[in-house]
Amino acid sequence: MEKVTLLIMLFDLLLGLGLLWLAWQLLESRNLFKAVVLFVAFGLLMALAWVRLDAPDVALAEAAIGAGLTGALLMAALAKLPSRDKSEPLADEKGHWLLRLALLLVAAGLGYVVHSLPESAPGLSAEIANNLASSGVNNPVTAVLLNFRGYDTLLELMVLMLALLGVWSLGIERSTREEPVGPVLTTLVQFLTPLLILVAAYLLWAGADAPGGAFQAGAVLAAAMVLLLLAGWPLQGLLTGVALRLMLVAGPATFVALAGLTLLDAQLLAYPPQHAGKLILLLEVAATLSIAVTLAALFLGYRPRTNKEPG
Amino acid sequence: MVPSSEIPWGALLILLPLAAAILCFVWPKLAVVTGVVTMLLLTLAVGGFAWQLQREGLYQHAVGGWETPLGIGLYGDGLSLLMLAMTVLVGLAITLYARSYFNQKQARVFWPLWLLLLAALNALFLSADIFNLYITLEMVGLAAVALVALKGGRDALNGAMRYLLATLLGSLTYLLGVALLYHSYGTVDLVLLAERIDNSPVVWAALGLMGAGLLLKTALFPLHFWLPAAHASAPAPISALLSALLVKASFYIFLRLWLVLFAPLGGDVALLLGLLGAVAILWGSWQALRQTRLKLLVAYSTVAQIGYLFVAFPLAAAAGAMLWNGVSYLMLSHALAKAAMFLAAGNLLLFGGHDRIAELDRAVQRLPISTAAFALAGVSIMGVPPSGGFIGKWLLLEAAIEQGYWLLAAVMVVGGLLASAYIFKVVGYAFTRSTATPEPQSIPMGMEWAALLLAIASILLGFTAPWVFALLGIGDPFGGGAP
Amino acid sequence: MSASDYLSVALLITGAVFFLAGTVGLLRFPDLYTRLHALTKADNVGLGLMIAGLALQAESWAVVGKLLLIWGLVLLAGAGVAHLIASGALKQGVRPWKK
Amino acid sequence: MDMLYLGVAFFLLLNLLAGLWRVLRGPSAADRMLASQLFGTTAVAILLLLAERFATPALRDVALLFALLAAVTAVAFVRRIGSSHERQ
Repeated sequence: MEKVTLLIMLFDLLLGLGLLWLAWQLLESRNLFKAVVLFVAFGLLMALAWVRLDAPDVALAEAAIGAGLTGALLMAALAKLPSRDKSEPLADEKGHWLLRLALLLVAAGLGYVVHSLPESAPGLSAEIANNLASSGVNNPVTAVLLNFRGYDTLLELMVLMLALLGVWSLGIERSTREEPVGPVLTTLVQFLTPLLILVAAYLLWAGADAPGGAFQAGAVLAAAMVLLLLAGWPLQGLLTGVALRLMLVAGPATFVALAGLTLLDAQLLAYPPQHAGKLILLLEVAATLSIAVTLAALFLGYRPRTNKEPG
Repeated sequence: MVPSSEIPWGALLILLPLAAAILCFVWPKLAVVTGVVTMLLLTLAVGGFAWQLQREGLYQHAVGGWETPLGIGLYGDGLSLLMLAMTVLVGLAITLYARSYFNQKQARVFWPLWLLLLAALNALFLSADIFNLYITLEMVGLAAVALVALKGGRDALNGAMRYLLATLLGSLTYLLGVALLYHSYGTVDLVLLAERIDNSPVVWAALGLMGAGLLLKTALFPLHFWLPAAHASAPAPISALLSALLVKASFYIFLRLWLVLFAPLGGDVALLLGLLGAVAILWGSWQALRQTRLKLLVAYSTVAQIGYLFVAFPLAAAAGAMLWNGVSYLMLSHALAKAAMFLAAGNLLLFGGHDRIAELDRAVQRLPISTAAFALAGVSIMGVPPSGGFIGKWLLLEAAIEQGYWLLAAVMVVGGLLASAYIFKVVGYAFTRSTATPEPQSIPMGMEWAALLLAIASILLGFTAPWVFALLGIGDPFGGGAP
Repeated sequence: MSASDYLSVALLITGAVFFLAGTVGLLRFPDLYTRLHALTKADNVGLGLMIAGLALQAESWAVVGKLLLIWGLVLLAGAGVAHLIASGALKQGVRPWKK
Repeated sequence: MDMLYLGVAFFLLLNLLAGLWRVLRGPSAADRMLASQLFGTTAVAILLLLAERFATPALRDVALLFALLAAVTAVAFVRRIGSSHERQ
C-alpha cells in the first residue's frame, strides 16, 4: 500500500460524506422519482468507493447493476404504481424519532467497533496466493468464487433462481400499451446492443486473469436485453416455455451436474487440477447465460405466458 | 457396486433436492412425481447418513478438497442429524399434503420452491461455516417469502412483504456480524473461529449483530411481530413448514453459535434470553387464547413454544448436556406437533370455508381424522405425558427447579395451563353445533392422514427418548457429556 | 516534464473547466432545454479534452483505443438520450423559456 | 502529474456533488434525469483519472460500463416514466 497523501484523504473524505449525505437525502425524499435518481447517483458514488477500497471486481459489478439495471428496474416499477400512491405521503412521522435515535446509537456503536478493528486484517490473501497456481485461473477473485468456495457460488445461483420464482409466484403477464418507438431510440438501441454483447463477452473472458467474470458479464448482457425490451422488441414472445426455462437453469444445472460428477470421486466439487481452468470457463459461460436471462426476466416482472396458456 | 458405507449421504442430502428442483422447474408436468420421489429418496438418505454417523462418528467433508480456512467444510454431528430427521419427517407429511392441496398453476411454482427449501435446510444443518450459513439462511428466507406469496391476493402479499422485510433485515444484520468476525480473525469456519476468538468489543458487536438477526428470524419476543400475520396468512402446508421448520433453522444457527462462540465468553446474556423466553411463553399463550381465528391461534402458540427453547439458556451452564437434549427434543416434538396442527387447521378451513373457532360446528363428527390430529398434536404442545413435548418440558422444568429458578419454573407451568386452555377451547367448539352451517367441502384422504400421522408421531416421540439421546450424543455437540 | 506532459496538463485543466461550466449551467440556467445545452458541453467537450489529455500519457495504443471508444459511447449515448428527454418533455408540454 | 490527476478527480467529485442540488430541486423529472446523466459522465472522467493515477487498468473497464449503461436508465426513463406522466 502506498503512502496516503493529503489529497487522497480529502478525496476519500468527500466521497464518504457524499455517500452519507446522499443516503440521508434519499431516505428523506417524499418524491419517489427523486429517490430513484438519488439511488442511481448513490450507486455511482458507491462504485467509486469500491475503487478506492481496492475492489475493482466489486466496482465492476456495482457499475453493471447500479448504473444499468437498478435504475431501469426502479423506473419500470415506479411506472406500474398507480399515480395516487406516488403522491401520497409514505408513512406517518409519529414515533420515527425513537427509531432514528436507536439507529444513531447502533451506528455510533458500529463506528466505535470498526475503529477498534485491527489495522491489518489477517484475511486469507496469503492462503489464496499459495493455492492460486492449482486453481485453474489467475484472478484470485474468480479462484475463490468458482473453485475454493465454489459451493457458496452454487448456492448463490440458487438464490437468484429463488428470487425469480418469488416474482413468478405473484402472477402472470398483464398487457401494457406502449408508445411507438422513434428513429433516434431505434438507432441508439441498434448501436448499443451489439456493443453490450461484445463487452459482456470481453468481461467473461477477462475474468480468468483480471477483474470481471460471470456475474458482471451476465449483468451487462441483461442490460442489453432490458434495452431491447424497453425499445419494444418482442423478446417476451421468444422467451417462453421450455427454452426460457432451460436458459434460466443453465448455470445452476451445469454446477449441480459437475457437483454430482465430482461426487463419484467421493469429493464434492473437487476438480481435477489439469481440467480446472476449462471447467471454470464452462461454469462461467453457463452462469453468465443464466444470470443474464434471470435478471432480464426479473425486470419483466411477471412469468411470460406460454403459448398453451389462455390470455 | 459401491459399498453403502461409502455412499456420500451428506452431500446427496444437498444435491438431490437441488437437482430435483431444477428438473421440476424446467418440466412442470413432472413436478409432483419428482417431488414425491425426491422426498422418499431423502428419507432414505437421512437413514443412510444416520447409519454412517453411528458407525464412523462425526461427519466432516472438505468441499472441493480445500481444507478450511480456505475452503468450506461440511460438518455433521448428532444435533445436525436430529435436525435433518426433523426436516424429513415434517417434509414427508407436507409432501403428502401438498400433492392434493395445490391447483396446477400453484403447483408449478410450489414444487421447485419446496425442493429448493429442502436443499437449503439440509445444507444449513450440514454447514459449519458462518458465511455459508448466511447463504443457506438467505435461500431459506427467500423460498419462504415466495411460498407465502403463492396464494395471491391482498393478505398473502401483505404477509409476504412483511416476511421479506423481516427476513432480509435479519440476514443482513447477521452478515454484518460475519464481516466483523472475518476481518478480525481471518476465517469464517466455526471450528477455527472458536479456537481464535477472544473477549473484545469487536466480538461482542459481531455476536450481538448475528444474534439479533437470528432472533428476529426465530421470532423471539419482542421480535415476533411479523410471525402471526405471515404464518396465518400462508396456505396450510406453507404455514406448517414455516412454523415447524423455518424458525428452527435460525434457532439452530443461534444454538450453534451459542455453544461454540457465545457461551464460553459468559455474561448475563443467558439470563436475558431466559427472561425474554419466559415473556414469550406468557404473551404468546395469552394471545393464542384470545384469538377467534384458528390459524392465528396456532401461530401465536408458536410464539409461546419458541419461548420454551430460550428458557433453557440460563439453566445450561449448570445443567450440561442433558438440558440441551431436552431442548433438542422440544424442537423436534414441536415441529411435528405444530405441523400437524397447521395441516389439521388447513383441513378444517377448507372443509367449512372459514377458520372461525366459534363456528367449527361438530367438526368432531364430520371431520374426525383432522380433529383427532389437532387434539393429539395439542397433547404434545401442552406437554402432557406420554407425548414428545412432555419429555422436553420435563427436562427443562427439572433443571429449573434444581437450580432454584422458581420464576422460570412457574412460567413454564402456567404456559402449559394456558396451552391446555386454548387447545380445549378449539376442541370444545368442535363438539358443539353452531348456527351457521355452510356447505362443507370434501377433503382428500391424503391431507387428513398427513396431519394425523404427524400428530401420532409427536405422541410416539414420548417413547423414543433414550434412543434419540444416544444418537444426539454423536460428535458431542453440547460438550461435557451428561451431568 | 516533457512537452506532451505540459500539453496533458493543459488539456486536463481545460476539460475540468468545461465540466465546471456544465455544472454551473445545470444549476443556474432557467429551463430544461438550456440546461440540456449546458450539459452536453460537459459531456462532449469536457470529457473529450480529458480523454485527449489522458491519451497522451497512455502506455499503449490499446489503451488509447479504449479511451476513444469510451468517448465515442458517451457522445452517442449523450446525444441520443438528450434528444429523447427533450422531445419527451416537449410532447408533455414543457414550454421553452422566453425572456 | 499524479497530483494533477488526483486534483482534477477531486474537483470533478465536488462538481458532481454540487450537481445533486438540481436533483433535489427538480422541478421536473426530466431535470433530475439530466443531472444524473451529467453524473455518469463525471464518474467516467473520475474513473479514467484514477485508472491513470493508481495504474489500475481495470478501472477503465468500470468507466466503459458506466458509459455504456448510463443510456439504459435514461431509456427506461423515457419509455416508462415519460409516458406515465402524460396520463396524470
